[in-house]
Amino acid sequence: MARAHFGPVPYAKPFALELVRHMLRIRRFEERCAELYGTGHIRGFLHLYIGEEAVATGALTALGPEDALVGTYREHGHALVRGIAPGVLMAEMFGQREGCCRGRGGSMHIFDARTRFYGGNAIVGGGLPLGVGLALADRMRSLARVTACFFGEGAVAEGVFHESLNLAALWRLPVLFCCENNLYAMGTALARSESETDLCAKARSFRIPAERVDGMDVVAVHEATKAAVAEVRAGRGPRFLEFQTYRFRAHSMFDPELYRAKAEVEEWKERGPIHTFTARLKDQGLLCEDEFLTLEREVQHEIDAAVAFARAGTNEPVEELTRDVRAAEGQA
Amino acid sequence: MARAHFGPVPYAKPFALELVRHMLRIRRFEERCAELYGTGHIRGFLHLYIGEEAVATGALTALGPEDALVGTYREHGHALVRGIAPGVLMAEMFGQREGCCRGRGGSMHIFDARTRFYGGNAIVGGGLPLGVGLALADRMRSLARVTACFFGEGAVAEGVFHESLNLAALWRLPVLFCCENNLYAMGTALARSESETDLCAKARSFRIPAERVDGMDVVAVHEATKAAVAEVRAGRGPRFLEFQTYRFRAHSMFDPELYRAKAEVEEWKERGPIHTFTARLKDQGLLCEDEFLTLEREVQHEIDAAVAFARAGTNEPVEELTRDVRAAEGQA
Amino acid sequence: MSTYREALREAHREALARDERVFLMGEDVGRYGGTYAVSRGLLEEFGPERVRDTPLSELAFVGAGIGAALGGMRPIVEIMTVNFSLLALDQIVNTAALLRHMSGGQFHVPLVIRMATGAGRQLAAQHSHSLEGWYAHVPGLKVLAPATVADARWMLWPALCEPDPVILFEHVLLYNLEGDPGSAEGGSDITHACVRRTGERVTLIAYGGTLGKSLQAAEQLAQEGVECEVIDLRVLRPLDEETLLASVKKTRHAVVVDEGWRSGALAAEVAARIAEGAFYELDSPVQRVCTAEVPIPYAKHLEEAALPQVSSIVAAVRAAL
Amino acid sequence: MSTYREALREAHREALARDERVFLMGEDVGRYGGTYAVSRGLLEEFGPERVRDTPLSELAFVGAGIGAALGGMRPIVEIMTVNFSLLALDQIVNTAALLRHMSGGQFHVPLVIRMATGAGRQLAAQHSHSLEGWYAHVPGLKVLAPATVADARWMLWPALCEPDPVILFEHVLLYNLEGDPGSAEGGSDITHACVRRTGERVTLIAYGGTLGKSLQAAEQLAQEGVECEVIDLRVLRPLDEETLLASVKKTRHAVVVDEGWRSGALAAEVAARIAEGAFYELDSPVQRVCTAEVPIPYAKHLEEAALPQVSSIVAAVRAAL
Ligand SMILES: Cc1ncc(C[n+]2csc(CCOP(=O)(O)OP(=O)(O)O)c2C)c(N)n1
Ligand SMILES: Cc1ncc(C[n+]2csc(CCOP(=O)(O)OP(=O)(O)O)c2C)c(N)n1
Ligand SMILES: [Mg+2]
Ligand SMILES: [Mg+2]
Repeated sequence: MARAHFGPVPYAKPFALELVRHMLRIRRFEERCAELYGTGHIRGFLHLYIGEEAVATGALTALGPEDALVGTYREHGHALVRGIAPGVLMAEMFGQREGCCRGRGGSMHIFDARTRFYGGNAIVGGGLPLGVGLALADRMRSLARVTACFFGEGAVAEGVFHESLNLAALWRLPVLFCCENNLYAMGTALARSESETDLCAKARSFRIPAERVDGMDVVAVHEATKAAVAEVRAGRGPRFLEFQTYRFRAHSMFDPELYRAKAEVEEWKERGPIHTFTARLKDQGLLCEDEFLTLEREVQHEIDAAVAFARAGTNEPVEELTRDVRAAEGQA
Repeated sequence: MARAHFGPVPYAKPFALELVRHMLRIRRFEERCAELYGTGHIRGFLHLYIGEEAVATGALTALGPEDALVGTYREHGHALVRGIAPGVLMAEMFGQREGCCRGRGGSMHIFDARTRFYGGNAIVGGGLPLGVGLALADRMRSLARVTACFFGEGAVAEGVFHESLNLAALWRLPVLFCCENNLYAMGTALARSESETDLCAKARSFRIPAERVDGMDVVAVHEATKAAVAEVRAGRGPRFLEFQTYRFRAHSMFDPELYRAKAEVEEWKERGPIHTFTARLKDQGLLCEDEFLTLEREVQHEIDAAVAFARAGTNEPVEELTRDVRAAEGQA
Repeated sequence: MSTYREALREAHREALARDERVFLMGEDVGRYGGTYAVSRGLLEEFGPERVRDTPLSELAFVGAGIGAALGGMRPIVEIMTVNFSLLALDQIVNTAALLRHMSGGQFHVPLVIRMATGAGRQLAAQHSHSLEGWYAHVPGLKVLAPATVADARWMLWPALCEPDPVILFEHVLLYNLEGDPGSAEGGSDITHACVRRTGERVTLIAYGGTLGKSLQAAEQLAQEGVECEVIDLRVLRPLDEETLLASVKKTRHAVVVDEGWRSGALAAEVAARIAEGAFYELDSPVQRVCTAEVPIPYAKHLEEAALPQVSSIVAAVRAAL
Repeated sequence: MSTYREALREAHREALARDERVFLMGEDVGRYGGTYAVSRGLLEEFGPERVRDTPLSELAFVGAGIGAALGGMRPIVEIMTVNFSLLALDQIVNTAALLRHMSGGQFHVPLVIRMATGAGRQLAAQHSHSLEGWYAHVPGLKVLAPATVADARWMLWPALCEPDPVILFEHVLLYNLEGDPGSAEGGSDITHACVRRTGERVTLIAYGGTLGKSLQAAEQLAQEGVECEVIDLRVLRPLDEETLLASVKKTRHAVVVDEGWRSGALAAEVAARIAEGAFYELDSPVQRVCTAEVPIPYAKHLEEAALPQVSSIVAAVRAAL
């Protein structure tokens, strides 16, 4: 387990609090999701991001609104930080017409055109070439935009990883590859799936500059991403970031977690991104307990409102089943 | 273009002459194939190995009869060195029942069970996981056999390369990866297909020991392969060899060669594996002109006989069309 | 009594114990215990060489299974679901299925590939495909679809005894099915379709995930006096045309139920065969009950509306009569 | 007059000149001039950004095409042949075809994928697939099969105007076909099948590589007084059922010709549709002339025996009557 070396938080209070709010919102949103799975309001596969909040939070806050995002099936956190309304997101998980995808997608397929959030992909590695293509389009259209493409360390073994990184590097495309290394792909530990477990070395074998980042430290994530985004935006080709992180919960709601020790999970929880960051802020005098409790309450209200919105949602009429398979006559 | 640094030939005369004979046999066999393509006796795709003879010759003579071989669609040379009779090979190219595959396969699909020659694969990279699987079987069966898996540098961009090398390295399987780097994949030069053109560096990124070898020098090929085979056979996991070579002819019979300069081809021809090797042998007094001419004549006769065998071949009866799709009743 | 899942596990245990050439390989078959818990406990029993976890690399580990089969082993390769098998199709179609023929009979590939298939668990568009029909299109493959606990228990061993590749589809909704595995020591027949219910009025043809719904529909129709003969295809390639035609010639009406999208699903082939082979005996057009031509949506009511249901089967039977 | 190849090239030239969002990407489309020489000269005319050679990585460059389409471009992705498209199927099926639906209509993928298909050039088992029927099974895709020089010339632009993915199949034996491209400024219709020859006695249905053989068979049969109506499907998904049924209801006999393997080829769907929609008008079972259930062998006489031929079409027509 990587050691924590938390330095001082270099941000002004408003931004620091924004980071806390993002992380808390993800945490509380997903805790609620787990409950709602228990009650049957959410179904299908549900992959929680709990424990990994610093990654989406630190990284996405380093992007501009014009940039694009490609995620995985573990993407609630990214969706929230990117600005998809919690209610709309929750309604999607409820399978309702008020959801961002009219209930078509569910937890694994969150999309949002307004924020250039391109999913939500349930095929491991499936988003990688998509990110390359989005970046190719930007390059051909001379737009100084960045595409941030997220994937787990498990995806690194897939052939599509190899093909995609090569294309991006060969064509010097503005993609930022963001590998969320939470050590396990379902039950398979990294060392049982890669002959070379140094993922940055793998990225460098495509001549892509790569950096390992403590994914439990939102500051480290944000700073590394900011620097990488600047490089990518300046046209210096793709960059690769490996965020070392950990998921505190099971892979999905069906996982008996036979493959890891409880003690390992507990050890990582000590480095939980929210409590360590808030502790630092308190140490630095950027946050007091009252402020934190207010924040907690606000987030709680937000989530309550999101759930209420979802509960009040409606079913897409079954007559609409076959809409949006292809464009309707005259539609673009 | 890599420079030639030919050292002295460290072999006794019989083996040295065997190497010449192998290379000459490939050359003359394929020259005849090209003619027979012109006359319509051979059809479909025909990929010539002319110029690359030192690779198959040097490498395959370093394998034992118990070892396995996986090739590509450019595999006549490998088939001949491995010991498939030229007549049976030619009959296959003629599409006749006397061919090694009863005329089912043709030039791109040569197979031979007796010599453990597993093809003959027309999907670029398609043989790589096959080689890994053969090696896995040997490991599980505790057989000290090596699987040599050949592929072009073009295959390196395919996802299956990445997945296969990782599996082989992760499981420390007895595979020898033999990359025939002839600089072009059809019309695509290496630098236009790989962000990292050092293929050994790519192999090393899987923690596979890798070595670059002058593929125009049969001695260098043989020595490097011998050493690598010993490592692999000893159970030290996979090895990767990059043979730098060049094809003197077009990619296939349909290629107008718009993508490379005549001068480049001529330059490489100066390093042709047959004339440079025979020159060295003559210099060292291991070969005289008369011996060479005798050898030429013998090979010529062999090829003539092969063509005669193929010409005398017969058609598989059309009633047999659907045999060998699956085992017949009771067949294994 | 056992579940379909336990029956599969028992079949694996039998095969691993019986033949040392047999091994199981796939993503998370070992330490995780199998995505659908089919292989839970087998790692402990047979060790990591024979219950082999693979990295996420469907194309290579399926190809390695082919190579291992060529090299003298009898691999069972688990692809987590048919959805991910698209990544491995090249090796399955271009190597496994063709090798015996291309090599003029010199080589063959005794490989079993298992995968989960189907929808019904709200897993949405990328996790709900039913592509059995694609595999059933490919010469060189044999394709099985166990729909009962007994078939889950007894199809694996004969599949492993085949000298050529066999694809085995397990519908995701069947794993918890309870039933009597019975006993069939040499393994069950993997050549024929099976009449699961006899009837005179109409032939209902189903497989895998749609068999249960078809039997339910038959039950319901029986209460109205409509006796359906229900055929479980079991073997999707090659199709057991004889059993199909014998039934249809008797009932003169046929309904094919298939979870594939309507256009070009296996049901099209079944319907075409019936229309060819029993043209003069048919009293009405063959009806097809298939999945709507839409990616499977997440929302429960939409997913249900997309898939064949008991009610749509009943309606099709009524339309056929 | 021009060849099918030149017509395709002209169609690309038109598209590249007309819309700067259009670009062509694939293996050896640039410097090599295209495997089938379709794009020869386009690199020189439009430059390497818009006529873009890719490494051998079918999955990623098809996926990149999808991404580029999402990003505002109008890519034409050439997959050398359908045989290699198996490596890219995951992106085509799981992303391109599903994205509009999964995203609730927020995103769509205006992408054209072209590929060569079919057998007949002695390229043997791995290079001779005809998998049009697989693609025609997938909701979200539109599938075209130009079988004439005019369609080669005029289908590309309307395909590029579709907001959703279009797959375009070019049969390898057509590239040298000569014909009149005609003129169709807005591009040709890509919705309907086309009656290529009218006749009263029997309906012959073909597409792509089998159209020519079907027309030859019709010619031969005409000399015996049997007038065939020959329909070119052109659009393989969605099928133009109306045109098919109108013809069959007139002729009361149908023969479907398809280079796919018999079991589960597109012909099965066509036959099933006809048997459903014209059951009471059919005077004999729909005949299917398909490829034998065997990997395509290299030897010429075996390859010919495996594929639909004029003689087998003629025989099927006779059997239908
Ligand atoms: C191609 C493919 N293979 C297998 C799966 C099943 N699966 C879903 S998530 C997962 C693990 C992925 O691990 P990783 O990439 O590390 O992401 P994480 O879940 O840890 O965030 C697997 C095997 C899949 N969805 N897609
Ligand atoms: C998967 C796949 N894509 C494309 C092709 C078409 N193709 C045949 S050979 C070839 C070039 C391969 O180059 P390389 O691997 O360097 O081998 P070489 O021909 O140079 O020996 C291509 C693109 C193919 N056969 N398979
Ligand atoms: Mg992970
Ligand atoms: Mg090459």
